Amino acid sequence: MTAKKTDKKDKKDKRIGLFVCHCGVNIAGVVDVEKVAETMKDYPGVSFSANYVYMCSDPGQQMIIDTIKEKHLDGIIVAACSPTLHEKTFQEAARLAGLNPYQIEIANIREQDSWVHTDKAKATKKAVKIVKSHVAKALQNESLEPVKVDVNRRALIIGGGVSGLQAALDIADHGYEVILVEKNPSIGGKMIQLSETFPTLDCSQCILTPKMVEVSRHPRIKLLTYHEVDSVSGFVGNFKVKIRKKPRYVDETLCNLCGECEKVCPQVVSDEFNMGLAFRKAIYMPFPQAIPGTYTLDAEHCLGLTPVRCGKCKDVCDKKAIDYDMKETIIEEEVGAVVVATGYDLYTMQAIGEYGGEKYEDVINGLEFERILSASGPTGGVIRRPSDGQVPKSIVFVQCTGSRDTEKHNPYCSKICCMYTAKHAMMYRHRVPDGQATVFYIDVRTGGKAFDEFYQRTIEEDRVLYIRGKVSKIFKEGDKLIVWGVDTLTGKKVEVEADMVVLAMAMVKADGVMDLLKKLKIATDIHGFLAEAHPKLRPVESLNAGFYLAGCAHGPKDIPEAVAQASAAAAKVGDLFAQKELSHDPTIVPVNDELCSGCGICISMCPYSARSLDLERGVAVVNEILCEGCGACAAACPCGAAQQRNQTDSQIYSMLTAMLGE
Amino acid sequence: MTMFEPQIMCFLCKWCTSAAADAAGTSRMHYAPNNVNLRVMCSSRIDPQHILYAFKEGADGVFIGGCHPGDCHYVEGNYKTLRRVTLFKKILQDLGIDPKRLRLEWISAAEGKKYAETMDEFASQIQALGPLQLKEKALAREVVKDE
Amino acid sequence: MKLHYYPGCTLKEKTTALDLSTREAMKRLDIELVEPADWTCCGAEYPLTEEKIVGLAAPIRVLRQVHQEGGDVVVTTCSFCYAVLKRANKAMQDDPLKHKRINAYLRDDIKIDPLTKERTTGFEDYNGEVKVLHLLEYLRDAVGYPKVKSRLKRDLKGLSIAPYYGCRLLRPHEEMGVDEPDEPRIFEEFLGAIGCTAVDYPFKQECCGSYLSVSLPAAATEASYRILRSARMNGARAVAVTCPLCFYNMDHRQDAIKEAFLDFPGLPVLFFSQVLAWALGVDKEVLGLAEHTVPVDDLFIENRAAEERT
Amino acid sequence: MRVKLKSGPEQRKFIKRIEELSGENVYACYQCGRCSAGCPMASEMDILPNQIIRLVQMGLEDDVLRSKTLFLCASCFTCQSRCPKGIDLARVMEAVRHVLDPKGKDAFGPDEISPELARELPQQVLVSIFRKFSK
Repeated sequence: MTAKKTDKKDKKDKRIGLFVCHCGVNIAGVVDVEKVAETMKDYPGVSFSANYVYMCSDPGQQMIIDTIKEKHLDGIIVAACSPTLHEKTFQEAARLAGLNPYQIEIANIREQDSWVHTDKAKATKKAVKIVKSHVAKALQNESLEPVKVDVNRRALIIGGGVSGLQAALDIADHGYEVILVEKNPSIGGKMIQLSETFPTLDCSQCILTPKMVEVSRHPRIKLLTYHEVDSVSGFVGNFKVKIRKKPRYVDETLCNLCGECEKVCPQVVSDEFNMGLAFRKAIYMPFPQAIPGTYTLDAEHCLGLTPVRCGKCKDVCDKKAIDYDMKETIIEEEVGAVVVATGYDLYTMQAIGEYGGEKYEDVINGLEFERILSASGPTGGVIRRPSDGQVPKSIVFVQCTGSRDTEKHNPYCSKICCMYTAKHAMMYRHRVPDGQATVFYIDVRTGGKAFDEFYQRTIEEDRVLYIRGKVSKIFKEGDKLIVWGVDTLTGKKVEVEADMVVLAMAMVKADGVMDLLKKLKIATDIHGFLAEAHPKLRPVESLNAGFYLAGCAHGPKDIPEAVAQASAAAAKVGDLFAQKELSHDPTIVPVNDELCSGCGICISMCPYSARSLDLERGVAVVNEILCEGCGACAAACPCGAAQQRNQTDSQIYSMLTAMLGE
Repeated sequence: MTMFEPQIMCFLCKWCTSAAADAAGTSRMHYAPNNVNLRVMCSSRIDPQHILYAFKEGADGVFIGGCHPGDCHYVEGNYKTLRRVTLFKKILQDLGIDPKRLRLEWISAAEGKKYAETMDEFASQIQALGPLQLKEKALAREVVKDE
Repeated sequence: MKLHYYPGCTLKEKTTALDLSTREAMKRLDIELVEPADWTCCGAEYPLTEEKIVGLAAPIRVLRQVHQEGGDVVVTTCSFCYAVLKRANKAMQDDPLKHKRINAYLRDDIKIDPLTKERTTGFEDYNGEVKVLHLLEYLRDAVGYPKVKSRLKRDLKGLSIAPYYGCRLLRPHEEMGVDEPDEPRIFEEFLGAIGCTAVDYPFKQECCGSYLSVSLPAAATEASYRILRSARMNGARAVAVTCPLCFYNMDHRQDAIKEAFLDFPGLPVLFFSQVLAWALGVDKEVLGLAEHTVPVDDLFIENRAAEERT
Repeated sequence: MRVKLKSGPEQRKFIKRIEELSGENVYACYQCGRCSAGCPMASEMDILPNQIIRLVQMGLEDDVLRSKTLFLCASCFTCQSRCPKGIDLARVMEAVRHVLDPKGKDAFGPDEISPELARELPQQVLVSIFRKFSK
């Protein structure tokens, strides 16, 4: 796995060739290229010096190839344009001549000299300095080979919501094996709880269940529900994963969903799938379309996993699927890439005391309202309020609840609330035509395909009253909820009586997975959402090589965005898996064991967790695959033990001397 | 008497400021030819020792160019640079080298113009400060005597 | 034990009920309240603009006196005094400029010994050493509810009281920090500890109109009405307050409230300290009940449990 | 009538003064109106609290200084406790009162209280109101 260093010659013996390019008149018009070549002829280390009109042309390259062979050059300098243009060209030419590409130096005398200066003498002098510095560097360059490592072409997806499902399907369809881990009894995530989806109002379950079925039947997807990822070790292409299988106490291969167990179970508990608005038994199926189709026994609420205590479910199970003796087990898997799609939570209503979400049953959050709207929900899709089952004649919707609040809550915009609130208000007006829907908002953000039209329709056709102002307080007086707000457009302080209030709670990081993320050492932003490797150019990759991001774990987004990101992450995994082996730039920063004092400063400098302390030997060690070669550690190392390959401190000093020393 | 021509040593990060220097060239923006450039992968590769060494070797001014905060190719290397440079300016002061001789700027790949203007501006600033005096250089030499 | 206590000007002149009941109650908890020597009015308002910081001189002078007398805690009952002293004290800790300027003002303060008439000057800087606590805070954090419970002499079971926080006790939360500004519990817990039922109602931290009582009486009347009405609707037999101005607005103003809002039948207003003293067995004669406009005698009945049953 | 907004340093002068006095960043306000929604006195005001900030942002000094609102703020800090941007509006109100003409008439002075009332009122309220509303 280490870089192979060949032909390590002492710098005194090295033979360097210099090729100065005219670039037509681009360089030669300002820089006296002949003088540069002439001056450098006798410079220490330079064995050959020439100039030519276009070095990048075929004859120019041929000249390089021939000269390397003829003069037995160990390194070359091409004084020409910026290395971003032709570094690869000349490296390839050198390679053809049998020279290691890391022995090529490009001296930029065009963009950073001839094109920006007019004084010929000064520009020529500067060109000489530039060339000298590269000679100084080249004398100490090592021949390097890219670091190579094999790739295990299997992907782990953490999270079985819509993002995880999409990523799993895409990667599996690329032809790679996928392990999908979901901690809940069924896949489906938050999306399966939703009623209709904006702006098309198609039913969320109807569009998601086919995907869920496809995942469960895909020959290359190993579906592990009611499992949790315990740890991931290793590095890109070569991860080892430990997965904890939680005991379901029901053998999913035997359960035929007859439902007899549920009927006899004496334990009634709050139903999470319905956001606590309904009840389920301790042995349950989260929802009818759950995948895998099996009952799960919730040990926390079961009277006791022994026939002595209850045992009713076991007695009625014809298939003998119930086994109280199931134990937690750990499964180990090896994968090459990990897609993190761990989703989000809603901000707790408790955090905003003045809205009374914890105190009043009829102050609910958006997801609870989704369940009320859902045809499969606790009210069968009839809008009834939780406290007494009455149909509310007035609903107030409060946007930006806990979002865009830098002071006490979350400073960011949760992005989807504007649209789902419009949808909520519209659905309510459709189902309760004489009901009054009032929305308090600060700004309405509808930047999506057909979003604004939907929002306009909510107001114009469904006659929802939008009031621009933030609600200060919600309290109960008698049977009514009183909402204190303001209309900043008219400057009126307003009070609205409501039968029910729906709070568009902020989307926040999923608390349940934070420990896992910490263990995986996946970088998060200050809000606990996953951090991308680059905000513009690498939006679906984690900073940690081999980890990819999908869905709301990365930040608030709507369904199409989550799906798009999942597909993008899958494509990136495909990129990785398409490589025969991983190769990595070898100009990294290794550790010189003899100099390293084990102080650990370099470890704190590394943004990629590529460095760690070998406690036994008391020295820092580097994972060459993870190191990106920024050199921050090299600058910080107090002992000089961390030296960047082909940009060592010694090389930098020599370059400085060459450029500045008269 | 000839005008004092300052020598300016520029450390440029590959991703932003060196690209900006190329962009200035592509747009044929002219600036004073007092600088020589050393390209590093990231501004955080620059050790304060390098800066001191440049002064010792005859630089009258040292310039460091990095990516704008938040845009670092290596996540936060530029913040590390900022911390080091801020601290190092204090040390320069103690060494008797005017901290104005060291300048850190964030110049993105798109800001060729800013690069060219900064080069001119810095060159005339250093010109106004005059050459780094031998006495100062001697001090610097003492600090890096074992190099 | 002895405890520094800053009554503030209103308690000495107008609202003696709060002062007397506080002293009596604390005696029952073996605490003797000591006033700092030579105290002045705190200024009632914490200066909110950066240029009017001279208003900090009075409260800091009081706190410095407590510090010089060896006190590390001073308790108050009036919410206004509490807010001013606590915020001024915090400014001495956190704001170097205010610290410097106020100490400069106060350095040449003159102290006259009451006996020898000797004048001293040249004071040391005050750095916010004293801890300013509201009595409710002191009971919760220093005395502890278990001790209060162990001293209870009367059973107040079934007495429903609406705690009224008002503005100054809780806000600004960043500086006062007694309790959550929107879901406070301290007053409820206190009432629970002394055996009452605390009534939950949505107006407990709404403003009573404060000093607008003087410039715009109608506004204070309406604000106070809304609070009293809400407390009543939620089953309170009385509202308990900590602040003399809240008391004034809700008790002394009640005739005006009834006149303006015909649906309102009236509701007694008490000081928290009166309820505490009563629960600890203090005679009702020393609770200052005569100061109330709305009669409260009905609430102070010896055998309350028996009375409630009939 | 169309209001002509001032520009340049002229426009910034008033805001700067208010920010200096109050220590608050007036431009942090994004006009959600939550201060007005919860203000116990808003129904008495001619200009809502959030509008006071808006007028300060726009540099409309005269409109702010003319407003009755300045003398209806009870400094109860309800707005402060709920502002999503952490602005202490009571401080802004006090700062605006501070820049009112120092030679002008007191908004509320001692003459307006009868001796009978003065005897009845708790001391703190007298100290309070004069500190807030008189010069």
